[in-house]
Formats: sequence, C-alpha cells, structure tokens
Amino acid sequence: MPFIPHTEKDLQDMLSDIGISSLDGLFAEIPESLCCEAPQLLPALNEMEVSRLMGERAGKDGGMLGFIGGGAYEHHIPAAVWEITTRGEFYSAYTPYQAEASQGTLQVLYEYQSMIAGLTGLEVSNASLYDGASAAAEAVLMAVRCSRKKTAKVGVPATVNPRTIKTIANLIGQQGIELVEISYDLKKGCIDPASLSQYSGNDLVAIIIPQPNFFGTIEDVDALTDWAHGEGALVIGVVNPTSLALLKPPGEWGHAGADIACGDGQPLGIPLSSGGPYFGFLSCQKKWLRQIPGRVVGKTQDRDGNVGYVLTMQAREQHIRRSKATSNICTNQGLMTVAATIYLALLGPSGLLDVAKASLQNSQILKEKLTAIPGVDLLYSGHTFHEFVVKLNRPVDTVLKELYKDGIVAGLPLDSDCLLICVTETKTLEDMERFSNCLETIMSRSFS
Amino acid sequence: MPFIPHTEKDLQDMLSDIGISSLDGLFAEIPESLCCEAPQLLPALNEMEVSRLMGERAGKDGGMLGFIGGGAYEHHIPAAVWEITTRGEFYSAYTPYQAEASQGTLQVLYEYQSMIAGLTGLEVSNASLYDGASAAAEAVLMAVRCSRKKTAKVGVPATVNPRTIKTIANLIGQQGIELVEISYDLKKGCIDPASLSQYSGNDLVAIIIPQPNFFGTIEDVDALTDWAHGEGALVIGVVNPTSLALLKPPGEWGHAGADIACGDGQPLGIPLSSGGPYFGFLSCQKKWLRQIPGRVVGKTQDRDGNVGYVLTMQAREQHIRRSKATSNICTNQGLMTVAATIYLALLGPSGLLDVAKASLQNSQILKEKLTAIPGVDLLYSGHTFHEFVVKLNRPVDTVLKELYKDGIVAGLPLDSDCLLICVTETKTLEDMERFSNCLETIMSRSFS
Amino acid sequence: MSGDRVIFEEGQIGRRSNHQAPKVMVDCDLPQAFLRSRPPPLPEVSELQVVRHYTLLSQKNFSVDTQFYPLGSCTMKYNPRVCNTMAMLPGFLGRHPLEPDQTGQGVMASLFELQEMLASVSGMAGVSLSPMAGAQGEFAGVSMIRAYHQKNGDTERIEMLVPDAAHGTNPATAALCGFRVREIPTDENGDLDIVSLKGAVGPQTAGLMLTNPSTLGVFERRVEEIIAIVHDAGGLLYYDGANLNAITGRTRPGDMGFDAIHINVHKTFSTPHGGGGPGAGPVGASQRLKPFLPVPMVTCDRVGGEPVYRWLNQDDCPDSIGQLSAFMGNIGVLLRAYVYLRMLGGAGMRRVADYAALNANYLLAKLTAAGFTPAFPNRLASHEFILTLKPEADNFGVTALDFAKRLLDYGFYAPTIYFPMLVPECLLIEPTETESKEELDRFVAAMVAIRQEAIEDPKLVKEAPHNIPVPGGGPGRLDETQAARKPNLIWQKD
Amino acid sequence: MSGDRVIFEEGQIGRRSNHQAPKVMVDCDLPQAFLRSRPPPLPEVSELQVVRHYTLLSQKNFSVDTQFYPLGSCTMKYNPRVCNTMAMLPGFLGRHPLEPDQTGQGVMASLFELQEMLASVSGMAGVSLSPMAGAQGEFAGVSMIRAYHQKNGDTERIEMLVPDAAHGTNPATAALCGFRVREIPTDENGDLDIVSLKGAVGPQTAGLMLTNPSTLGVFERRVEEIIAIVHDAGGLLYYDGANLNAITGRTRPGDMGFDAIHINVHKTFSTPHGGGGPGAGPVGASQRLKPFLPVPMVTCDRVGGEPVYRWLNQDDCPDSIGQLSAFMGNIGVLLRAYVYLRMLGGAGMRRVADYAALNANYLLAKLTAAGFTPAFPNRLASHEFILTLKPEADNFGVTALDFAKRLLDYGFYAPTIYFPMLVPECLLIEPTETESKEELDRFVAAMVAIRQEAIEDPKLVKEAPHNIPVPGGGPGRLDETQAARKPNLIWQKD
Ligand SMILES: Cc1ncc(COP(=O)(O)O)c(C=O)c1O
Ligand SMILES: Cc1ncc(COP(=O)(O)O)c(C=O)c1O
Repeated sequence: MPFIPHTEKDLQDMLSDIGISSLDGLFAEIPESLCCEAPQLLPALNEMEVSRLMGERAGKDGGMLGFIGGGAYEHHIPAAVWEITTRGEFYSAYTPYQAEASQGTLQVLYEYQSMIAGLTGLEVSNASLYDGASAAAEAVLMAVRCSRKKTAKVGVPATVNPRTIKTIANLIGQQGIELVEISYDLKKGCIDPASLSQYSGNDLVAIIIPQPNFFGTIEDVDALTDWAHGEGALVIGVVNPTSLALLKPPGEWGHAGADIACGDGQPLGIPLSSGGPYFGFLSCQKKWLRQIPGRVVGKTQDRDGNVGYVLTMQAREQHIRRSKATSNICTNQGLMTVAATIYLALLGPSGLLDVAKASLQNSQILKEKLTAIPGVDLLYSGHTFHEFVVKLNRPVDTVLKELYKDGIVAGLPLDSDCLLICVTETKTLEDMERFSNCLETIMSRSFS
Repeated sequence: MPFIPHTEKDLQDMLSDIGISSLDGLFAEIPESLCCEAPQLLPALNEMEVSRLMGERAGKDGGMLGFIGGGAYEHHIPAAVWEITTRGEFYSAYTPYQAEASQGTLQVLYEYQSMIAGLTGLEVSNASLYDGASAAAEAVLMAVRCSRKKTAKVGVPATVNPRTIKTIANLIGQQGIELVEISYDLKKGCIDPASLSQYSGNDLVAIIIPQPNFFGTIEDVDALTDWAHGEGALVIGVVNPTSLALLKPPGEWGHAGADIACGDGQPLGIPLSSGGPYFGFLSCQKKWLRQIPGRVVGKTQDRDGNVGYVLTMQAREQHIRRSKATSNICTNQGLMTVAATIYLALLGPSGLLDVAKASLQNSQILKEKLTAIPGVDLLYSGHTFHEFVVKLNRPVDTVLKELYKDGIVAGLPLDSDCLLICVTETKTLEDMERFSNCLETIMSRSFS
Repeated sequence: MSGDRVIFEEGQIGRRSNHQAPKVMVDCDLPQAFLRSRPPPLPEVSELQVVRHYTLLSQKNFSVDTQFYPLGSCTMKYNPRVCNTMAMLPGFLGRHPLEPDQTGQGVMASLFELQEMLASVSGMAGVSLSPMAGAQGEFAGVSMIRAYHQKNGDTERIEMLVPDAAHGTNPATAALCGFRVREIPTDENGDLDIVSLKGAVGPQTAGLMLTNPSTLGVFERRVEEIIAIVHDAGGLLYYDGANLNAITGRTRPGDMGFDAIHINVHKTFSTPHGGGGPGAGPVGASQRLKPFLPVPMVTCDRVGGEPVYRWLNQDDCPDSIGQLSAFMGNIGVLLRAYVYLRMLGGAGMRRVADYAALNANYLLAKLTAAGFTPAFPNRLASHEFILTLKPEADNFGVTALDFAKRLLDYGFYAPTIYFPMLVPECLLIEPTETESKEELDRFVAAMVAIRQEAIEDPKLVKEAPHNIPVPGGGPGRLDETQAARKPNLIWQKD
Repeated sequence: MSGDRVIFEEGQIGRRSNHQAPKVMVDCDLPQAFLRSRPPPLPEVSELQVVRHYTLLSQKNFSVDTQFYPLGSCTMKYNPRVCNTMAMLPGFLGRHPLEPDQTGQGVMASLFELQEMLASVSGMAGVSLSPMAGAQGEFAGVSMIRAYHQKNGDTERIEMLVPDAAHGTNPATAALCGFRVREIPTDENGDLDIVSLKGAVGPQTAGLMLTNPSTLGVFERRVEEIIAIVHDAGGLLYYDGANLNAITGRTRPGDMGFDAIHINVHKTFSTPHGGGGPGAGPVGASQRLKPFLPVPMVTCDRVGGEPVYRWLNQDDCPDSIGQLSAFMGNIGVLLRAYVYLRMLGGAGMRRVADYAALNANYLLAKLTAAGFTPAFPNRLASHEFILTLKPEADNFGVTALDFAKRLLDYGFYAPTIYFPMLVPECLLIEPTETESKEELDRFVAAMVAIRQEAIEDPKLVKEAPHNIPVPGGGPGRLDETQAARKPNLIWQKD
C-alpha cells in the first residue's frame, strides 16, 4: 500500500491486540448515518505515472523572458540554497516545540532574525509571517495595539501595492480600523511630503511607507517618517529586502527610525512559483517587542551553560493566549526562512549590494532603451529602483499580446495605457535589447 | 574569489607566517623556464550565468520517446533515490579509508554487496567497478587468475553486446589472453548448446554467457553452464540486473552455478545521462573471493563489540599490492551503488519483479504490434526479455530518420535493415501505439 | 564544529563568494540621502562555510525523515520525496504569479483538480485553495460566516462558540474576525457538553467551531445533534480540519452538516512541515457559503473541447471575502498535496484513515496494557489519543515534560504535551499511518523503560535529555524561563 | 535507531511500496526453466523506512560538506552544489547514450569545450574524456605509449619505470598494460634519484610514469632533466595528474615535455568523490600520441556557421587504443567539471594553485613551529606536505594511526597515513584552497592538543576514536584484522 508499511500479518496481529475483528470496528463511534465510501477521485497513479504527468505539466509552464515585478521578483537563486533547504531534517521537521531536538531549525531562525534585523536596521525580528501583504496587515494590527490613541486610523498611501492594500483591508476588516488613503504626486510617482499637511491632526495611529513604492519610485522616507512621528503616529515601512542592501534601512529613516518594518521575503532566494510559498518578514524597535505577532526564537542555556535556542515569548501566541493572542498565526513559512538565511549568507553584504546595484543598473538601461522608442514615455519623474512605469500611445493589451508572441512577458498593465516594468540582475544586455527591439517593431506598426 | 575564502588580510598574514612576500614565492621550486601564465579559457561566468547556459543546453537535449536499449535502459527512478544519494554526506565524502568516520558509506556498501549477491544468487560481491563492460573485462582477468590451466583462452559468444566485447578486448589486450568467438543460432538469436561441441577440448579457461543476450534473447544458461563446467572452464554470466528478479540467477545456472556474474548496474536507479556515470557489478562464488577485483567491505567490531564496517581484503588492491594487484582500479563508482541500494530497497523483491514483468509484457505487446505491420518481421525466434530485433524491408536509416521527425527514437540499428528495439515499464499503451502507428504510416509509403 | 557557532562568527571582513554576485558595470546614481551609509551586518563567509554550517545544523534536528515523531495534532507522517521533486521542476518554479494564464496551464490544471478532489474528500460544495495555513483557513471560514450573516442583515450575531478543548487558533481567529468568543465545556468522556451548548446558543450566536475528531483524540459522537442545535439557533458550523486524517474516506464534514471547513494539507495531505511551515489551509464551503469563498480560485472553461484554466477574482465572485494574501496562496505546497492525492486516489485516502486509526488504537492498547493511563479509557482512539501521566507525576514526581525530554534520549521525538489543557500531565500521541508496527513496539518499550527509570532513578528522567543523538550531542534541557525573561533575539558582535 | 540495523532487518515479508511498482496486466509467459524459483532476498520495507534508514546512515559520514577533510593526495575541496544541480537537469539525465547526436548537442557542446579547456590547462595537444577514473586514465595513457612503440615496431620496450613513491595505481596499471615495472628510488630531499634513473633507462624502456608534484608533496625540480633522460633513451613520459591542483595556471605538464597525462577531475576540477567515485580521468596526449587517444571524443563541425557536435569513433581514429567502456565515459561527472571550469576561468584556475599552495605552506609552517617534524624540512610544500610522527612514535608510543583516529574525535577527518610508504609514520596533509585560515588554525590547535594528550595520557590517543561526532556516536576503533581474517561480506538472516 502506498506509504503504509503494514503487512497483512501486521494488520491481523494489531487488530487482535486491540481486540476488534476488522478495520471497520475502529470507526464504530461514527454514527452509521454519517459513514461514507471512499471518495471518487481521479484514478490513482503510481510514482512513475504521476512524475510523467507533472513533468508534462511543468513543461507547459513558464519559459518566457519576463519583466514583471509588482511584488514578486526574479533573482538568481544559488543552487546551494535549495539543495540544503530541502534536506529531510529541515523539510520534514515540525515547529521546534521540543527545543533540544530542534536546534537546527532554531539556530537558523535565530540567525534569520539577526539578518532581518540587520537588513532593516531594527532591533528585533520575528521568525516569519505568511507573506508580505499579510505581514503588512499584522503590522497595522500591531501598530494599533502599540498606540495609546483612542482612534484606529491608519494612513495608507496610494503608492502601496494595491494587492497589499486589499489584503490589509480584508484581514483587518473586522477590527474597526479605518484606512485613510494618502495621495501622491502624480508627476513624481511618490508622496510629496509637503502635501501631508492635509492629513495632520487626523489622529492617525500609524502610517505605512512603501520603499520603493508600487511604481518602483523611491519615497522621501526621512521626511515622511518625521512627519508621522510629529503627528504621534507610528511608522510602518513596507520594504523590498533586496533594495535594503543599497537604500537606507527603515531603522534609520528620519530622526527616530521607522517603528516597524515588514515586506515580502521572496526576493531573498525564494522561487517565483506562480505566487508562493513566499514569506513575510517583520521587524521592529525593541520597545514594541511584546506586541510582535508570530513566533520568536531566543538564545538561552542548559544547566551546564551550553548555548541553545528556544521558541520564546510564547505568552503572546494563540496556543497560550487564545482569543487574546497578538495574532492567530500558528504555522508560518519556516522553511522559506531557512532558504532566505542561506541565500543571505551566500550573498553576504557585498553580494546583496551587487544584486541591488545590478538590478538598478539594468532598469536604468532598459528605461533609456524603451523610452527612446517613439510612443513610449516615462510616466513618473521620481528616482526608481528596479521598476518603472511607462505610458504607451496605444492599448497596452494589444502590445502585451504581441510581445507575448515573441516570448516576452513585458510587464504588469496598470491601466489601459500604462505598464509597470521590472528588471533585475537576471537580465542580460541582449535580453533587454531583444525586448526593446520587439517593442520598437510593434510600436512602429500602424494601429490595428 | 570563487570558492576561495581568503581575505586580503588572511593572505598577508599567511604569507608572513610562511615567511615569503608573495604568492609567486610559493612556486619558487618550479624552474623558471616552465612557468606559465593563467591559461586562456572560455570567459569565467558567475553562477547565474552558467546556470542559464546549462539550462539552455539541457533544454536542447533528450525529450524523445525512446525505444533504445543496447546496454542502457530507461526505467522509472523513484524521487527518493537521488534526493538521498546527493546528500552532501554521501556526495562529498572520500573512499571510506577512515572507517570510523565513514560508517554511512560503508554500511551502504555492505548492504549493496548483500543485495547484489542475493540478486545474482552468488555468495560474495565487490563494491562496484566502472561499468558493465569493464566489469566483464575484470571478470575475464579474474577467471584467468582463478584457473589452473596453462592456456588463457576465453570463449566469448557473438551474442554478447559488441560494445562489451570491444571493451574487453581493449582492456585485456596486453595480457596474452585469446578471445575465442562462439557462434550462435541465426534463427533463434541465441547459442545452440548442441553447437558447442565444436569448441570442446579447446582448453577454454572460461566462457562468457550473456543473459539476456545482446538481441534480447534468453540463452539456455543451464546447458551452457554445464557444458562449460564439463570442459573445466569457469562460467562468467553477464546479466541484466532487472531481469534477475524474473530470470534464474547465475548462481543457480546448471548444476554448479556460474562462477562469476557481472553486468551494468545502470538499470537499478541510474539515469541514462548520455552514457554515464553507471557502474559495474561483480559477484562470485566464495571460493574465488581472493581473486576478486576492486574494493570489498566487511563487517567487524570495535573493542566493545559494537558492529562496524571496514574496507577489507585490501591486500589484493593496488595501494598495497601495487604491480601484483588483482586490478588497477582505485576510485570506483561508489555513489552509484548508493543510488542502486536505495533503488533496490524501495522496489523490494516484488517491485523489481513487477518492473521486469511490465517490461517483458510491454515488449511482447510492442513486438506484436510492430510485426503486424507489413514489411516488419521478427528476426529471431528465441524467447526475449525486453528487447527484440526486427527486420525491415527497407533501409533502417531512412525509417529512423522519419520516426525521428515524429519525436521517436525507434531503436538501435544493427545493420542496414535490422533494428534492436527495447521497451521497459516506462512506456504506456499509447506510447506503443504512437510508435506502431507512425511506423505503419512510414512503411506504407512507397520507397523514396 | 561549525554548527556550534552562529554563521556570523564564521565571517571575516572582505570574504566574498563573488561567483554569486552579478557583475555591476555602472555605479548607482541615486542621491546620497536615499542610500544606506553602512553595509548591512550580514555574515561574510565562503560558500563552503555556508554549506558546512547549514548541513551540520540540519543534522541537529529530529525530523520525520530521521525519527519517529508522534506529535499529536500535527500528523507527522512521511512526506513523499516525489512531491518535492515534482513541485521543484523548473517549469513550475520559474513562473511569475502575474504572468498571463496561458503560461500557467500546467499548474492551474493541477490546482483545479485539487480543488475538486478536496471538495470530494470533505463533502463540501466548493473549495478555495488560497489560505496559507490552517489558521488562515479558519480566518477565511469564520469570515465567510460573518459575511453570510451580514449579507442576511443578521448583524446581531456577534458570538462564536468554541469548545474549551479547541486549538488556540480557533478562539484567536474568532477574535480576529471580530467575534466574542464563548467557550463550551467538554464532558468527562471527551464529548462536547450538550447541555452547556444548548444553554449557550441564541440569537447572538454566529456559529460554532468544532474539531472532529476533537483535539482529545475522540470522535464527537453527537455531532449531528450539535449541528442541529446550532443550525436551529441560526448559527453556522465551522469544521477545523486539522484532524481530517482520522476520517478520510470514512465520513465527511460536509455530510455531517458543516458549512465551512479548513484543511491542513500539511497534515492530511502530507506536505512537509518545514520546521514550521509553509503549509496551506484550503477552505471548503457548503452551498450557502460558496459565494463567499476567498479569491482567487481556478475555474475551467472548455474551449473547443480542450480545458482552459483561468483565475477567478473578486470581479467574478462579488460576494467573496476577497484575497487574503498578495497572490494565489502557497502554490508550491498545493502542488505537493496534488501529487500526493494523485498517488493515493480515493481508496488510498480511505486507507489513510484506516491505518492511522489502527496505529493509534494499537499503541493505545499496548500502552494501556503496559500500565499507562488513557484519558478516555472507554473510547476508541481516533488517529491519536491521550495518556495522562498524572499517576506517574503523583507517585514518582516525574512529569509529562520529563517523559517528553527523556524520549528524546531514546531517539524519539516527544508527543504533544500539555495540550489540550483539560487533561493534566497529558501526552497527545499520534503515530500516523506511515509508521510500522515495529516502530510502535519500540516506542512502547521506551515508554516502559522510562517509567522504570522514573521509579528507580527519577533524577535521570527529570534532568533529561542527556544524550540526544545528533552530532555534537545537543544541549541538555534548555532554560525557557531565562529566554523569555531576558530575550536575546539577535546575534550581536561582542 | 534505524541506522544501527541493516536495511534487511527493517523488512517484513509482504511489505510493499507499491506506488513504486508498475502495473502488470499480463503475466509472464516464459518457460519455467528460465525463471527464478524464489524471489531475490531483497529487503521488504516501506518508503519511509528507506528514507529514514539512508538519511541516518548519511549522517554517519564525515564529508567535505560537514568536516575539514585534509586527506593528502585526494584534494577534498568544496564541490560546488551548482555543478550537481546543473548536471542533474532533466534534459541531461534523460538522454540515452545511443540516441542520434542531434538530441545531444547541449551535452556535446559542453564536452567539446571541456576537452579544449583541459588541453589548455595541461598544455597537451589533445584530450579524450572517456576514462572513468584516474586509474583508467593511466591505463589509457600507458596503452597509448605501448601502441606508439608498437606502431614504430619498437617491440622490445617492455619496461615501465615508476618511482618508488608512486601511487599504487601506477605500477598496477603498467602491469595491466603488459609492462614489467621497474622502481626508481627517491633521494632524501624527495626528488627522484637521477643517478638511479640514468642507470635504469635503456632500449627496454617504454617510459616513465611521474607524478609532479610528487606524492611526497614536493615539486620534482629536475623534471626537465628527467624527461630528457627518458626521451633520449627512446622512452615516453607519463604524467600522473592527480596532483594537478598544485600547479594549474603556474606550469603545464605539456610544457614540461610529457607525452601523456591523466587528470582526476574528481580532484582538481572539484567533481565529488561520492564516497569512492564516480570520478573521471580524462587523458591528454602530446602531438605524437594524439592519434592514439581513446575513443569516443567529441568533434565540432561548422554547418552554415553554426557548430554541430559529433562523436568520433574508432572509424574516425584508426590508431586509437579504442573504447575503454561501453559508452562515452562518466558524462555526468564531466558536466560537473565543465560547470566548475566555466565558473573559474583561466584566472580562477591559477588562483586554485596559488591558494592551495598557500594553505599547505601555511599549515606546514604552523605545524613546524608547533614542533612537528616535516619530512622535507628544506622544501616548499606543494598543495600538500608530509609530516613524520616518528619522534612522537619513538617518544610516546603514539603512532600516525593513533593521531589519525584521535583527530576524528576532534571533528576532523584524518590526513592520509602511511602513504607514501617511504616516510615512516607519515601524515600526508592536503588542506586545499577552499578551507579558511580559521579552519587551518583549528586543525593546528587540535594537533597540538593531541600531542599533549600523547604525552599525558597516551592511552586516550591509542584507543581513539572515543566520541565521533555523528548521531549515535559511531563505533570505536574497528578491528580490521578480524574483518580480513574471516570476511563477512554479505548480510544473512540468522
Ligand atoms: C487542531 C488544529 N487546528 C488548527 C491548527 C492550525 O493550523 P496551522 O498551524 O496550519 O495554522 C492546528 C495546527 O497546529 C491544529 O492542530
Ligand atoms: C597520485 C594518484 N595517482 C592516481 C590516482 C588514481 O586515481 P583514481 O582513484 O581516480 O583511479 C590517485 C587517486 O587516488 C592518486 O592520488
């Protein structure tokens, strides 16, 4: 039997030890009216058959030259990352409840927390959340808990990824929190700090600051942070982790630094995989530590002074605090943090910086190439990291379809004539030339 | 620096500890006339670049519906085999010279030897040789060492894979051994035991018996073995390991059993990989143990009676015996035996039997389908395992090229009008229908 | 050895694995004000150091691949390696989530079929795969219940009933969904206290969250009656599917009358736990809750007879509670579940429950025969069961925690301890269907041996673990109190 | 734990992982006489048992990925994981060796470029990749020498000269090629004894097999003179390339004047050792030996400007010594070497030698400073060096073997011991370029500590190992004599 080791003899011996005569007897407590037959599923395949099926299906998927970002980013993943991460000892372990038998996972998580804290410039980190968007929702809830204000208004700039905004709204919808939209400078593609005065005195509990923002544009995080702190609001930075090798970390924004930083860890060694699994990271200033959601690992000792690691501050969590927990999260994205930790160790500070710089460089190159094409214009004037928005003088839909025929997935359509384009270190000069040449050809054709 | 951990400071500190001023100083003993610059190689790529290159190259290769055997066989390989085999602890260890620190590899090898001995029905096995063909050469050399005869003539049937014959000839060419060709029944495609009388009294030291033979045909191993033993010749079985789940093992051939069995272990969980790495296995009767080539693992104990495994009988080997060793082999195909051991454990006796039976069944089905096509005839009448030879009434070359266009690699051309076709458990009824339909279409066309 | 240091301690300033770094030709031209002033404090190590460090660390874990892991409620069964291999095929890994559906027909076909098969196994009318774990599945389910009542203008239903034995995520989720949580007690046989339930339901009742078999390891025998009580009061029924492994192919939550359910694929469908995730928590809905399922979901159109798969979004499902994460859920995990389900088929799913129950009841019988005390001596075990070590604690001063730690020395992971909280000194033991009788017998032998130690040398047990079988031996019992009192959460250079 | 039993002992009659077995519809119709009467005695175990058993066994190995492995002559350096990942891509794995060249252009392009690059690194005129390990490379090289003499009618050249320090494969190979082996002694500085060499050459000399740097860890300084002596006598020169790691990018065997060379890609080109193979032993030839290279080899034609790759066979190369195995060699290993070489490039290959030599000389300097005795105190180390523990053996009764075993306790694999046989109580130590200074320093500290133990508590060292850092602790020193006296080579049910 697939994956079941029992022989016929085992079965009989065990039934007799239990003192029943058949497997049916094990289910005697289920009311007869509820008993069912085995479900009718797709026919069972052996491993050979399922391997062939999946091989064929995988063969159909992907394979394009892709320039989409919008929250998930293609980066080179060193082979060592997943060869180690999928080792059975990491892969098939549970949440490290028995610390002494889980030092592998626990130490990795401790190192992970240290790296995330270091990257974001903050003092503490949890051990992961589901994804960047749900981490942002947890950050909002956390900020509300941290605040002593009576209101529960949170400022959310329109430059935040709309998927993140929707997720926040859906996850915190029942908590009586009001999300106040903060508008942005339509020329620059980022928030004009001067425009924030309109939100002053609004009693915001917190504001979110995306960096880089959804349009790839770099926000003036210092001014935004100082403004928010001046309003007595906490600052939640939603950041791209790759960019942090290059850009000022949230912990250093403005005079006091962001209070909480979060984001999607996918760029740190996690495959695109049609959308998941990724992981959310969340770090904060030490003063907010007791409000942090999710698991946290701490260093401790045994009786003989040997160092070891344990899950700690569990009193915040659902299995102890139940309805009063800081979050309902239990299973998080543990294995993804193993991969990210190995990724960051392999890249190191200079390697990660090179990834950020190469991405920036490539996006500058592509930006220049594309905007040199008649009918293609840059939409925003702000500085960008590895994404930017172009406006086309014809329907984006049609252009995308044409490029698709050339094997190119050109970007994320923002509306009928705008396209969000992303380039990372994975693209060569030839790739970018291929893209711009194809686009040029298409744009030079008359409208159809 | 790729894979080199030294920082500039390390370099300076180490040079100063050594007492020289530059790296050049480390090579001071190389005569100046011999010094060279770094070689001009293809430009260095980083991991991302080389991954893309290899991904593109791998994408070009294979992908056909294949019916070639001829010494290498496509079988399903359970995913667990290579996920475990490539674990760093197996993958990056050396030959287990320090037994206490290599119990993993050593115990696997002990289990491997046990499985091979069991499969072949013989008493002892070594820990692998390079491949099936070189194992056959080693078996010939071994047989000559075992024999007390003055001559060194070995009977080699023309039904042995010609690649094996060539390899034997090339590897033993300098040992004064004469290979005597044994002819076969051109109707049946296997040796007619009655015909052997012509070789009697020829003072053969040994004969090789292939099972199944190169044409896929099953030899009358009992009669052949008894005849050879009657002549005072040793019997070397060259066998397909998958077939051994079904066919009589060499240890039970005739009245006394074959003396030595060998073959290529590739069918036991080793990918086709364009030809390697595979591995050769070799087992024998206990009485010939001291003449066995290659490494052997034995069970032993420590002082406290704890069981452990060690390389043993090393006095036969090159590193001790030098020019008098039983073989010059040192590095063998260790990791492949790990894979084969895991493969055999996963399949078990009944699973391996099912693989053999499904292959046999499929080859019967395909044989019927193909020979129903006008112009396609079975060449030999003997019983076959999973390969058989068909004769076409037009040039094989042309037919192969046509089938290739349909994505089918139809078999191994034996001469201008014969084709050796193999089917294993990996082919579905639809696959076989696709093949026979395509062939039928081609055969129904007029000659071009 | 390397594993004893943290990776940062392996570093040296200026050490670089630069074959991992892309080539940078032009330098960054961003204004200084945007930039980081110091490099991030990441370790500077060689690739060999990284590989060695994390390989050695991995060896310090117990895992299903290396040890028996009878962790109740967690279903630590064998995770077939082929599921991993298939989910990691380059075609699947490389596709961006926002690419057009055309480039994802392979993965989407699999997800669509998974939706259908999970609906079939659970008996629900529809399934959405997007929740990222059990707790998010609960959130989706409870949100659907809330949305349903709201759509019906039933805004007074502000209370969610939760058995006292429930997993912590149940009350935590209900609270996150804005409900007041009301606990319902359990009776001494492990069943929900029906009298209390009757007293608790009313016009304020939004619903009841039930795990069946419950976390006590027994089947809730009066489930039909419970469901009728809640339904009659206008509430809906939520099924926590964490224990589905106990009943697949034997009975279906949908047939029992549940309105919403989540499924932990990382339990019943054998996707790996990964040391704490990622899992996936697909959510199923009855007919009336189906319109509220979270997006996205996959649908299948037929174009010229050929199936064409497409994502359904909020526009397609206006009543949906919406998306719960940025993209489509933990696709890679779901692919693993799909492969698993394809290998088992319907008959295989029934065997899962049969042999999970067989192993649990066998272990229960053997341990009881060996003198241990079952929490519910008159009940059949489901796929798991509870022992109480109260007698041992009272008589020898050796607690459930001590037994757990000592089991590690014997090379077994420990059962779940002190959950559910109702049973004093409890061990919640779940062997799963993939363990052999021999392994169970060895576990019984270890339990018996430890009790003997508890009698003869209690210190040995109370100070366990002593000799954890990992390289380097592992630390002894770790001080969790100290860790929580003075949290040391990140490494800092001293 | 599972790893302590053999896999057979995990089995039960009738236990089957039948998701691994194909479906059989028709039963076998072969005559009974051909068939096996009893099933083969393979273990009957579940997939979980297999995974657990071999995962635990793997943990009982020391390996480069887990420990410093300073095994002289073996070049145990980091094997980049990407080489494995790339060689295991499905497109490479699935192709049958006898498919038409068209379906193998990807792999053949890589092999062709590898041939060219190895020729360039070694300075040879041509390279064939087909030998399956170093020893088979030697066989190819020596066979070429024999074929050359035969082609020239020079049939009296029946003697192969081999230094006494040579690796065992050298004399064994020469014998296999039908030569009489004549040993040449080494002088006290580790150089070949030129006087003896001069005395040994003559019309019977087919050639000389030389390793340079020699197995003594020093560069053969008078190599040009040696080569001239042999060439002048009409013999050819064979270069054992096992130590090529010491000199890549610094000097080339071809430039030295060698006629044939083998390269252990599983040493210098970092393909894994796999616990004993597979490796690959590409063989290089000077201009005069090129026609004799073993087939097959890859050649590149240009068709319309595009490269088209093709296998060369005996028909293309009539003088070739022929094929040495059934197919084309250890392709998967060669692909790993190709990927490695592409990541290093020419400058990288030079760095390999530079830092391998740096690490060896640093370790030598440190150990010498710590009071250990180098075998060749006046020489620079190559990528490895020899200590003699004769003083320690004489003074404290503690041998090289004891040191080796005790190092295991400290978490280091042992250096090569008692090879080459010339130096008493020798340790042949090769740190390789991929180890860090910190690791070397830790090794020195361990050596010093062990010597202190040898003084204070020799029994501790003589009975080592005591606490091998693997799960379960590993056995103590194993009795090799007993193993050889009464060989127990296969498991049998008792
Ligand atoms: C009974 C029960 N419910 C809910 C959950 C929560 O599932 P998850 O951890 O996937 O969020 C668990 C798992 O721990 C559980 O055991
Ligand atoms: C000096 C020397 N020559 C030859 C060999 C033989 O190489 P292989 O083991 O690959 O056959 C070795 C490797 O052990 C060696 O160290």
